[in-house]
Amino acid sequence: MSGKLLTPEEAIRRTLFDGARVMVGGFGLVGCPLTVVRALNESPVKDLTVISNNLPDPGVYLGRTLLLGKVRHAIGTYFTTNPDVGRAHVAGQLEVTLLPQGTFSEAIRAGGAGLGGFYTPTGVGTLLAEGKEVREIDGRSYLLERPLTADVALVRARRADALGNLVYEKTARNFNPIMATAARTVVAEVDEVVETGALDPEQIVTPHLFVDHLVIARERL
Amino acid sequence: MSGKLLTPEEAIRRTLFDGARVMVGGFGLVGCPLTVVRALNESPVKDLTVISNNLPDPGVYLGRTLLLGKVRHAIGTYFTTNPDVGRAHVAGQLEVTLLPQGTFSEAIRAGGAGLGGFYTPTGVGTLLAEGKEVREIDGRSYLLERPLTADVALVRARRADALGNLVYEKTARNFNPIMATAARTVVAEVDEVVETGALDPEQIVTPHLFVDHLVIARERL
Amino acid sequence: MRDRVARRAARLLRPGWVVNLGIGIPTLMARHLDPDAIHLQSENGLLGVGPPPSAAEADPNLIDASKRLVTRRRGSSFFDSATSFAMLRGGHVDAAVLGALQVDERGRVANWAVPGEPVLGVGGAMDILAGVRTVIIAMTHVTGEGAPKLVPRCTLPITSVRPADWLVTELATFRHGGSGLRLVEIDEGSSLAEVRARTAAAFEVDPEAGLREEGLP
Amino acid sequence: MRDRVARRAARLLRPGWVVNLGIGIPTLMARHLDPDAIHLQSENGLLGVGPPPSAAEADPNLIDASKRLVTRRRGSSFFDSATSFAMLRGGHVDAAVLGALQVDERGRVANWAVPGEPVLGVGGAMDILAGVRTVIIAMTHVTGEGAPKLVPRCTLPITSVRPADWLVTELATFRHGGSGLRLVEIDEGSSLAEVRARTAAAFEVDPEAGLREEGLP
Repeated sequence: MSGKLLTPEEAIRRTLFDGARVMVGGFGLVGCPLTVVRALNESPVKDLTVISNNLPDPGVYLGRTLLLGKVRHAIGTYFTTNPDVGRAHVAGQLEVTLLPQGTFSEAIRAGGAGLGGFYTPTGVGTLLAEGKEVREIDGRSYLLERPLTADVALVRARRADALGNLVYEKTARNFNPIMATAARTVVAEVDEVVETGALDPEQIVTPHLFVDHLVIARERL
Repeated sequence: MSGKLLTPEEAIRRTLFDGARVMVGGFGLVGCPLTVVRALNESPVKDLTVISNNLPDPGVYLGRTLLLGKVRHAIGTYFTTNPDVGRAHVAGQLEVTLLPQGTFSEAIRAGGAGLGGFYTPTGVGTLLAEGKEVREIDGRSYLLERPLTADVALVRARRADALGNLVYEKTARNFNPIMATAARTVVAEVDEVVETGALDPEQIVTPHLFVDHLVIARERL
Repeated sequence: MRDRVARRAARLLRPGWVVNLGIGIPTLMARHLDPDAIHLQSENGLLGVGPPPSAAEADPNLIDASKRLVTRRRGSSFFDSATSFAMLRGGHVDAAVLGALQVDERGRVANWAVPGEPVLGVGGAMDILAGVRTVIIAMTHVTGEGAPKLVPRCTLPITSVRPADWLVTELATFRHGGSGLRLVEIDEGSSLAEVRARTAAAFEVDPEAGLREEGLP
Repeated sequence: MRDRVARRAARLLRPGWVVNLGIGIPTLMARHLDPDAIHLQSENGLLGVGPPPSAAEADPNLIDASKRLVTRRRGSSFFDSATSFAMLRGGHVDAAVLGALQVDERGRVANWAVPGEPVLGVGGAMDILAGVRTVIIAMTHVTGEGAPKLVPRCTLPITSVRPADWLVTELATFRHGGSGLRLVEIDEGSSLAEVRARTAAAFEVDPEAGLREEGLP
C-alpha cells in the first residue's frame, strides 16, 4: 500500500545501530511512539544517545530502555518524574544534558532547518548558562545554543498517507513535527495509513519529504 | 460578531503611523492583503519601512505605496520585477535591504520567537555577507543574521473565527503566518469570519493570540 | 490556604488575556477564572485549555503541561513545541502564573533546582520567565518548615535574571517594580506585622495595602 | 535548444526525489519528468506542484515560485515560507535545478547579480545552493553574444561558495567533483572540439564522454 511501510522490528533493524543518536517524540507518554520503542527495547542496539523531553515512564517504554542499559546519554528537559534517571546518573551510568524546554525545541528545529545556532534569552544568568557564550544584542543578553540533530527520529502521528505525509492528534503533536525534520532517517508510527490524496493539503503538518518509514501502531495510550 | 473586526480604514488608522515598520504578506500579489494595502495607500501615513518579499505590482498595491512616496526603506528578497523600485533606489529616494529569501523568512520567524539572531550558511562568501559576522561552527561557515520585527503586520488569510484564529489558502500562505508572529500589532484580512469553534483545532495555522484585528476583504485576486 | 493564594492570583488577570499556568498552586486557579475571558495556553501545545474531563470525555492524547487530562475550549488550537515556546519566549502570552521555592528582593525567582541534588528537570519555566509579558508568582509565604521564601537574595539557583512582576501568597500580594518589592495588599486574615515577621526580604509598603482585599490598582 | 538542455537535465533526476526547479530553463523540465516519480517543491510553499491549469482549473492563489499558475498533485501540501526554506537549507530536498549566468572551474555559480546595476533581487537561490543535496545547473553553453559562460573564475558575483554538482548545457554535461569540472557527456550533435572551443574553463574529459548521449553513469 505504501512503499514506506515497515514492521516495527524492521524499522528498528534498518535504522538504528550501536552508538546512534535517536530522537523520540512525546511529552511523557503522550505522543511517544510506543510500538517502535517496544521494538527498540527488544532489539540488541545499545550505547544510544536519546534526545527526548523525558524518558517516560518508570520501568516501561523509554524508562525500560534506560533500565536495559541501552542509554548512554539523555538529552531533554525534565527527567525528574523518572527516579531511575537520577539513580543511573548518580551511579555514573548515564550522562544527562538538560536544556530549557523552549531551547530544546528550538535546537531541534534549528537542526532540521540547517542553522548553525541561535541566540536565546532563556537561561541567561542561570546554572544552565555554564560554558555557553553570552552575547549582548541591542542591550539584552542572549545565550548561544547549538542545533540538535540525530541519526534517527522515532515519531508518533495520528495518520499518514501512502507518501508519508503526516497529521497529528491533539497534544500528542508536541515534539514530533520538529523531530521529524532533524534526523537523517525518520520512522513515523501511525494509527493508519490512508491513500495518497485523502489528507487535506492545508492540514498536513509534516510533508512526506521528511518521512522515510511508516509503522502501524500495535498499542496506544 | 467578532470583537476584533474593523473596517480597513479603521485598521490602518488605529495601527499605522508615520515612520512605522510594517510587514506585508504575499509572494507577489498572491497572499498580499489587497484591501488593507489600498486603505494604507489612501491614508496619510508616510516614511514607512516596508518588510515584504517584493513591492508588488508596478503602479498598484505596494507598487503604488512606493509611487506615493510613502516608503522610505524596503526590506525584502526580490524587487527586480518592479522597475519603479530600481528607479526610486537610484534616485536616492528608497533604501533597499536585500536578504536571501530563506534568511528573510527565518529572520521574521526569529523576530516572532524572541530570538536574538541565528547562524545560517546561506550567503557566506557573497556580496550579501558584507558587514556580517562570519563564524565557523563544526567546520562550516555561517553568517550571523538578526531577527526582523515590525510595529504592524498586514497579513492575508482565507478565513478567521471570531477569536482571530486563522487558516490560509494554498500558496497564499507564504510569509503570512510568520509575519503574524513578528509584529506588535497584527491586522489580518480574510474572506470571512466564522463563529468560534467552526475551525478544526488541528487545522488552525495561526492561533488567535497572534491576531489583533480582522478586516473583511473587499477585493481578491 | 493554597486555594486562597490561587483566588487572589486569579484577580490579577485581565479579561482577554492569554495565560500559562504552571505546576502547583497555579493549577488551582482555573476554577476561579472566567473561561470566556481568559484563554489558557499550555506549553505542550494547546491554546484553549478546558476543565478536567468527565470519565466519558477523557482523551489520553489531551493533556496539559502538568500531564493532567484536560478538555479543550471552543476556538482552541494545537501546535508543536517549537511554536508553543515561540509564543512564550516571543512575548505573545500575556501572563504566566508560576510556583516558586524562593523569590528575592530583586524579584528573581528560584523554582527549578535544589542544591546538593542532581539537577534533572527544568521544563519550560526559564523560557516563560524570559518571554511572558507579566509573570505572577503564586506560592505559600513560608516553607513547610516555616522558613521565609521571600528572601534578600535567592540561595537556591535562580530560574531567570528577569524579575517576576507580582508575588502572591496567602498573606499578601507584592508588586515588583524597578525599585524593588512593594507590598500592595494584605490578606484580611493577616496583618502587616505578620507579613513582616514571616518575610526575610526588605519591601516597601503601599499606604493602602491594608485596604485592598478586593481589587488591586 | 533550451528544451534540449531541459531534457538532458531531467535525466539526472532519480525516482522518488523531491526536486526544486528554478526560473528559466529549469521550468521547461517539468514536462520531461514522471509526475509519479518526481515530487516538485516550490519555495513559495508547495510540495507536489502539478502542470499548468486549464482555464477552468486556474486558481490565482495556486502559483509556483516563478509566479506561474500551476495545479497541485495528489498528496501535495502547503506550508509557510520559513518551513519551505527549512526544507531547502536543511538538506531535505534531493535536488534543485537552477539557471546560471556563469559557472567556474570550482563549480561556483553566479546567477543573481550583474555588476554596475543595483542589486535588487536575490530570491531563494542562495538558500538552495546552501542546502539542497544535489545542485544541477541548466543553462545555455554561451551567452547571447557567444561569450563562454563556463569560465575559469566567475567575474559576476557568486551565489554561493558551495559548488554545483552537475552542469548541463545544449552541448554537454559536466560533473563537478572534488578535483574540478569533468566532461561526462557530449551532445550527439556536438563534438569535443566544439565544447572546448566554447568553454573558457579548464575541464577533464571522461574517456566515455562521447558515448553517453543516453544514460549517465
